[in-house]
Amino acid sequence: MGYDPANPMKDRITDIGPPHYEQFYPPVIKKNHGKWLYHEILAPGVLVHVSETGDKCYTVRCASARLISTSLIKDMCDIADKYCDGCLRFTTRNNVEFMVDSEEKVKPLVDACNAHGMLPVGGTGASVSNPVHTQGWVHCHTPATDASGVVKAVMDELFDYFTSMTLPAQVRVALACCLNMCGAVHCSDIAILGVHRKPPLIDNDTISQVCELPLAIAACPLGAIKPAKGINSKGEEVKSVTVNVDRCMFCGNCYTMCPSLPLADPTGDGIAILVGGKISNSRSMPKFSKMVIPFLPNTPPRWPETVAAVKNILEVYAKDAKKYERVGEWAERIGWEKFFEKCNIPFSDKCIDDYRLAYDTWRTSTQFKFTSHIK
Amino acid sequence: MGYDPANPMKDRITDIGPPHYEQFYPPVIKKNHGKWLYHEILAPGVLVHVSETGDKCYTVRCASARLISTSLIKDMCDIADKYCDGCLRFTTRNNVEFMVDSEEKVKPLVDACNAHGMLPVGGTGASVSNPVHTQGWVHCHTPATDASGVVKAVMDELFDYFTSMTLPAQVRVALACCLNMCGAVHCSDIAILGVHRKPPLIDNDTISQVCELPLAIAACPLGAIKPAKGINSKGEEVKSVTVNVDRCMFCGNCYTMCPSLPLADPTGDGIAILVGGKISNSRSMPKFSKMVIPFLPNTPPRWPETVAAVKNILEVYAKDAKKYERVGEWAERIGWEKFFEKCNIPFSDKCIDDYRLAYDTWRTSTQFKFTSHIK
Amino acid sequence: MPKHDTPLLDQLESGPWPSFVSDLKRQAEVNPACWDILGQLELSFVDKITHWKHGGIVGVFGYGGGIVGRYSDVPKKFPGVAHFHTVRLNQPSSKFYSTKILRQICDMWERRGSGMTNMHGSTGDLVLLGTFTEQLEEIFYEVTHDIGMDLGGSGGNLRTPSCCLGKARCEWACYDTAAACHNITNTYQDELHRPAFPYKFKTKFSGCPNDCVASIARSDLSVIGTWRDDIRIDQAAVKGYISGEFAPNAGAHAGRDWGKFDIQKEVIDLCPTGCMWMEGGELKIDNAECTRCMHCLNVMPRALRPGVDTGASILIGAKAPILDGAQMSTLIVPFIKMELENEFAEYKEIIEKCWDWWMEEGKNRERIGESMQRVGLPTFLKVMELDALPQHVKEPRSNPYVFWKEEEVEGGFERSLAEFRARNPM
Amino acid sequence: MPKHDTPLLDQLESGPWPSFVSDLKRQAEVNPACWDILGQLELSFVDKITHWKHGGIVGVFGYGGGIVGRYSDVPKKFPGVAHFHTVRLNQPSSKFYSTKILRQICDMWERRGSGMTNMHGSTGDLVLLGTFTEQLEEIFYEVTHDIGMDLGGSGGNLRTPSCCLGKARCEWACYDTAAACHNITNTYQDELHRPAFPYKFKTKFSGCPNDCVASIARSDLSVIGTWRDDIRIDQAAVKGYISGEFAPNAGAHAGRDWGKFDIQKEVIDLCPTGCMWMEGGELKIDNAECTRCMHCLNVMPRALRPGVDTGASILIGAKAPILDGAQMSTLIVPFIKMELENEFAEYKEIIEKCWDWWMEEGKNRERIGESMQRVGLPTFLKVMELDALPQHVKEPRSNPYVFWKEEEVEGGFERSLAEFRARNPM
Ligand code: SRM
Ligand code: SRM
Ligand code: SRM
Ligand code: SRM
Ligand code: SF4
Ligand code: SF4
Ligand code: SF4
Ligand code: SF4
Ligand code: SF4
Ligand code: SF4
Ligand code: SF4
Ligand code: SF4
Repeated sequence: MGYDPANPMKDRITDIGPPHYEQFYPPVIKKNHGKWLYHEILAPGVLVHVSETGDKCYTVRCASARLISTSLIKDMCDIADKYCDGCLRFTTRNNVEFMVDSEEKVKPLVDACNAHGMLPVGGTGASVSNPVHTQGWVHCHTPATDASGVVKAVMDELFDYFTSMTLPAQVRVALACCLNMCGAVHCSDIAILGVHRKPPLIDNDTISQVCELPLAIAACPLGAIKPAKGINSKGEEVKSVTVNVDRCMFCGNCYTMCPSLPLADPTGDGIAILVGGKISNSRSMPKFSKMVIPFLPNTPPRWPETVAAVKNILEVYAKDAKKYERVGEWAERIGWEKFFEKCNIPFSDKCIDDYRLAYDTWRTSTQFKFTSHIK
Repeated sequence: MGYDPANPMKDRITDIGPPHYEQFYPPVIKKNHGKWLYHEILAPGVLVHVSETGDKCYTVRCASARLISTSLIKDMCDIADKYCDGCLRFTTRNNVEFMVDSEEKVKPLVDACNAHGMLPVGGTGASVSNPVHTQGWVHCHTPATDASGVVKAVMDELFDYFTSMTLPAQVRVALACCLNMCGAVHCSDIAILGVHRKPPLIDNDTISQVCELPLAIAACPLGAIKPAKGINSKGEEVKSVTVNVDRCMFCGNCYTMCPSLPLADPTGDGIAILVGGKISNSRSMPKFSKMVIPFLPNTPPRWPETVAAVKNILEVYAKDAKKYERVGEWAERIGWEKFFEKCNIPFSDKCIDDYRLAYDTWRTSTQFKFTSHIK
Repeated sequence: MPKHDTPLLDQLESGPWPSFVSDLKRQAEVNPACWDILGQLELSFVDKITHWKHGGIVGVFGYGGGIVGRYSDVPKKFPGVAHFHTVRLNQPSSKFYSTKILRQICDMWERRGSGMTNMHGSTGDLVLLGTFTEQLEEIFYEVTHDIGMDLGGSGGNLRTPSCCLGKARCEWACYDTAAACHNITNTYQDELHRPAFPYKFKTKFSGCPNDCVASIARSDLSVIGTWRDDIRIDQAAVKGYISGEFAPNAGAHAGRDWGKFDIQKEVIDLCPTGCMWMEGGELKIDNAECTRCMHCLNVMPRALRPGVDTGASILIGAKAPILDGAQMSTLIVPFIKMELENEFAEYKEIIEKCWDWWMEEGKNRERIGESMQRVGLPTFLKVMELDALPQHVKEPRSNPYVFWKEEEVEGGFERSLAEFRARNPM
Repeated sequence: MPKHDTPLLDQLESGPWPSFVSDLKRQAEVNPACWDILGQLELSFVDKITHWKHGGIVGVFGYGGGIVGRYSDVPKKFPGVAHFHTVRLNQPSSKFYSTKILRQICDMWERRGSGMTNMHGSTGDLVLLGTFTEQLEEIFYEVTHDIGMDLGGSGGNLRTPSCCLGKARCEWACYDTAAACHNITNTYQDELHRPAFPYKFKTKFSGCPNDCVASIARSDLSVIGTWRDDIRIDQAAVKGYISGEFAPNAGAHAGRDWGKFDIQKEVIDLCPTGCMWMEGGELKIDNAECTRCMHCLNVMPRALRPGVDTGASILIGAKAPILDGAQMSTLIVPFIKMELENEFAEYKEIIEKCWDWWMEEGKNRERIGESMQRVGLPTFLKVMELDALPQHVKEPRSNPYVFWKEEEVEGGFERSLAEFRARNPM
């Protein structure tokens, strides 16, 4: 009975894969699978999907911090048991969704969510839905900032945009705590990115033991790392590397390959803001996010500079953009020079691409708008 | 009197620069310099510019082969003396322009041009003006095709588009006889480009004498050329190079640096067609031409394949594009897949970029049109 | 374990957004290790730096992934998180759950882990956050035997596939994303559990070009639903939108007064191809010009529906910026059928071709998108045995640098110097 | 020299476009060398290959350029073109001529050259095509003494500048392109005649964004007229266009019936910034949003004119594809004044800054645009002592790879391992 360390292979089960999804479908979903005709958003966070059978599926969407406890999951289960035949789901943006099959079941369900206190209803339509984010200081070894803390601070401030649908279009906010960008930062309307700004510190006390030096050297996309002798704290000469700091772009790939080359630093690390990315193919093709603020300091617990920067961009956009226009579509229509002017963001040369495909971003035209930037 | 070889420095004059332009202005131009209010195209090749003084300048534009004789220039002078107070000019596209200051002087001038036989009137407005072109076999050492011959063959066929204004917009045709692209090929509505397709032939009989091998090696952008021993026709071993033919893209830069590395070849050389470039900033930003036909053979004296390809593209465009739409603007509006379909041009993988900025041209979207290309 | 002072974190208990700090404190009553999570995180807030050590290779017997090892660099202070390994459980398609299975997972995790989770990880796994090495086999045993789940991916292998809602609850699904995700995940259990690839490989299934699982940005092989016939139009419903009977965009903009719905401004003028117009009170679409961007369907879901000849477009190569900059997936196969009937055979032929080539040609830690860039798109298409199509690119090349192959050039590359010089003396 | 059979070339004597073959035959009566031009060209038509040898360095004393040496590889067959050097004469601004000077040039060229020319070369020179080495000094003497002209550029130097018509005959000229071209050409005679640069350097002057001298595509330093105040509108003339009194686009489309002029469709909807609208029968422009693309002025020249605070935008770096692919010039200085009064001082400061840096940093045969790409735009802007502006780019960077400088980062790059490990033990 149970796992036997003495005999690990005993009736071992492997490669069964995920459980079959269908067993988890609420009855109304199972019955109307593939038969849906249209949907409507009845209120922020409340959707109805109408089937050709005439059946309806009402969905109530609630925010979650994503970093959640089993106790909170059990609370969700209690609600699902009470109102939703014991079924629930999570969205691709980490919201939780409760589904019922008739209108009168909606209000009690919504009330229960609101009553809970940790399950605000919203995130549909022209709103700011749940930010896709990452581990940060809660679990990862390479972060340049925290994840859950920054998201909490930002969403406390943007909360009304989660529970309403007043924006020109959906605004996808994402955070990644380092350039690895686990998640959606590279294609989000507003992205918060943890960035390092100091080259790797070379730990000569450990590097020759814990690192495959050739791998560390090969890891650098810019060839900034070269083999060299180093002196450890005992004063002994050891096989090590040097980093050409002028060629370093702080990507952190060397640290990923070699624990003795940490980049993280309390003052060097912080946050960059990127905007204008999108994923959907609706109207315009998918777009990458563009860097508009290269650095803001790490200021726990509430990162006021980052919160203010995100809110400012969101609200200038909300005022200025046309209906259906995503942040990136708006910026391209008015021109990026106007984006910086309207958002009152000083333009930094750091925002000018100087990497591999840079030339394609240079302005090879006389078409430009005169803005406050031009003295 | 005159140049004295015995004494070359005798009253030598240098660095006087070009003669002052003003002395060549027709009176009406001189008088109304900077005072022009507007212009009108009265007929193909006939313009009037109206000044705030009320004066008018009538311009008659005639084609020229650009490769022209002093006798023909003197004919132009005769016309200018007779009708234009001895003034004339050439345009940036190598047309010749005669100017008069009153309407009644226009018809006799036009008649004189037509009577001459080598001075067809046209090239204004929504026309095909004079193709910008280069030297070809008449004067250059690196051509992959001829220039004047191809242009003559193409323009004989497009002549009516020079003498009329029936196109959706101006169509700029250009030719360059090799990848050096002396001229406008990289930004023209329809471009004819001479291309080599065979790697340099290594002349071991001369290379060690006439070439700076290190320069030849350095000339290759792809590092395809490496130092190596070679055997000359006498069977002797000489300092030479090898070419990694798989890395060669036939740019010809090695030949520019080293006469012993010729690329030119009767069957290897030919013509590529590029389209959709523009220079003006009108409406859309300037655009590069895009390669749509990677190769057509050299078929003197009249290059029928090239003539047909150019005419086909021009006429499909003329039928399908909207008023004011340049070729590139049209292709982008309908989508390049539709361009190939409508022009009935088979799509070649050669038209897919695989050089330095290639990724930016890949289609990173589900937005596409179904065309005959998709089986 | 003792409670630590967390004055900084405590400030994150206020405010309307759900507080992970309050949640952690509550869970600490069940799993005291949470006090140490809070304690170490507080220390990171003070130091402005992570306190997790680099890497750590741990796992369960016979699997090369599914567990991410993690150790504290201050274990004495925070013994409860001295080990803090992540367990990635492969989520069910579209992340539907019964309360029964969730409760089983929770009970197990309270006994054997920190009690903290990510619902879900960015790739899509159900992430169990924080346990000790000695628990890993126990967890694996219980998960597979009692809960009926399995581990997800990590390392150089097929990562846990994921999908959007699809036909379960969306009218636009052009194929059954959940079925595809489930079938394919199970077909490739070995590729998922036993790293044999140069680097990670992700695949995500979206039912339509809205791409609700972000596959075009976040998967090496993106499967995005589309159709090749005509958009279905219900003209009566069109009138319903025009008259104001139906809310545009299904009410997605209800929070602000945007004025009366204007089909010209809000639909026809925003169509990227300009292929729509009104005629005699009816909405017309020139479907041959439509790029199926979804905008008009999004705005008028009751009036417009995808065609009936549905399938998916295959795009390849998305990834985050490390190392050459981020890539989105590139259109490689414009249209395939995605059917459970044939076990998604067309898809599997494509993914296996990718893997065969990439395992041969891909460099260590090179994503397939990077390999594609290195060899060039034309070469990759040859590998995939596909004809080059204008649909593969946004525009043709603007540089003239074509790499002709010897067999493509009349007479080949070999030339006689003697002949050349006979004609063209030096 | 004997006449050669030219059956292939003869086929180019028919057809409506002016025939250079007929022209050559006619000139052969004056300059028999033309028979050899025809003969060798016929041979190239037969062989499908050039018969000119590579290069050949010839020139006139004291100049490093202006002559392009050329020798036949079949001189015995065609002695008349055994030497066939090109002489580049620096054309006058905007290529206006008196018949007097043209006749002088022709007479000289019939005596001392082939009698064949290019009116003009792609860079802008008046190109005299084909003469012998021994003639070069004679030609130079006559040109400078009797004709009052000078040689243009070739080699690694300032190439012959050129310009559009400008104020001479165009209502849109925002500065005096002819004056600028002339003044600047004369100021830099030494840079033009004595190669001291890593590679060629071209500058071209267009009076407005229509760019009739193609400067954005074909010059290392492009000067393109623009304005920074408001477009001047004559509302009466606007009505004239609407009523059909005036032909749109000055009649440029008169050859086809495009239907009645529609200001909405033909002007307002084609404005790239959408900054125009009709209001009470009047055309309105939000000039702050206008990017001065010229379209509306082009279509309604009688109604719309550039503002009165005019000058030029400076763009840098255009070139043909060798080696990294073609480049267009990049906007570097959004607006400068271009005035003869101060001898175009602002322009000269810019071009000299470019040269000083490029002569230092530029590699052999590296155009300044390539140098810019190599060092990156931000670095180039520092060199030019310019603030980075959003106008310099179409869009901000999408990759996160910022090269921070040590002085920009609090605490600099030097860190103490001991301190680090005290906080974060290994
Ligand atoms: C539930 C979810 C799918 C899932 O399997 O979990 C989902 C569900 C729906 N999406 Fe989505 N989308 C979901 C993530 C996404 C994503 C992915 C992401 O955000 O990471 C995208 C791409 C985002 C982007 O473009 O950057 C996405 C882009 C869309 C769009 C395109 C919007 C646009 O104009 O660009 C639509 C169409 C619309 O909203 O009109 C759409 C429409 C819908 C519809 C209306 C589809 C339907 O008929 O039911 C669903 C309700 C929309 C709503 O919430 O207002 N969904 N949708 C995801 C909810 C996330 C959340 O909790 O907020
Ligand atoms: C004479 C010339 C300037 C010169 O100094 O020689 C000239 C003269 C005029 N150009 Fe030009 N352009 C001249 C070369 C160019 C070039 C350069 C080139 O072709 O290499 C361009 C850029 C071409 C491109 O964009 O690829 C050029 C793009 C324009 C445009 C923009 C058209 C567009 O919509 O893109 C206009 C505006 C228009 O035509 O409405 C324009 C307008 C004009 C006007 C109407 C300006 C005026 O008010 O007088 C002149 C008569 C136009 C006509 O010919 O119909 N001119 N024009 C050149 C005549 C060349 C020829 O013989 O055909
Ligand atoms: C847990 C998770 C973030 C999260 O909070 O959800 C995660 C966490 C890590 N990712 Fe990730 N990635 C996670 C989804 C992603 C995604 C998003 C996605 O899959 O949709 C991406 C961007 C898409 C992509 O794959 O490019 C992503 C791009 C990376 C990269 C950059 C890869 C690249 O080619 O650019 C790295 C670096 C690496 O692989 O060495 C990385 C590396 C890592 C490592 C293993 C750190 C490292 O240097 O080895 C992180 C472990 C953190 C920890 O200790 O828990 N992670 N990573 C996500 C996986 C959970 C799950 O299985 O569901
Ligand atoms: C004569 C002319 C073509 C014509 O028929 O008009 C010409 C002819 C030559 N060009 Fe050019 N270029 C001529 C204008 C151009 C232009 C157009 C322009 O200046 O507006 C360009 C494109 C713009 C540019 O500069 O990039 C041009 C780009 C080149 C290049 C490529 C340079 C590059 O950086 O990509 C080369 C190759 C080289 O420099 O080695 C080149 C090289 C040459 C050489 C010297 C051949 C060589 O390999 O050295 C040609 C001599 C041909 C001959 O024997 O007569 N020529 N060349 C043009 C000069 C006449 C004049 O002075 O007015
Ligand atoms: S983004 Fe970076 S720091 Fe954050 S979880 Fe991913 S790898 Fe770790
Ligand atoms: S951080 Fe990146 S760029 Fe810097 S040394 Fe490491 S690998 Fe190279
Ligand atoms: S394009 Fe090439 S072949 Fe033609 S003139 Fe220029 S350099 Fe010579
Ligand atoms: S032609 Fe170009 S690519 Fe080929 S060897 Fe010569 S320089 Fe290299
Ligand atoms: S991707 Fe399409 S099918 Fe899937 S949930 Fe989103 S809208 Fe529906
Ligand atoms: S799907 Fe997009 S492209 Fe097709 S008709 Fe609708 S809006 Fe136009
Ligand atoms: S560039 Fe502008 S100013 Fe110069 S001729 Fe052309 S239209 Fe006139
Ligand atoms: S110049 Fe161009 S941008 Fe400005 S108003 Fe006219 S059309 Fe619009």
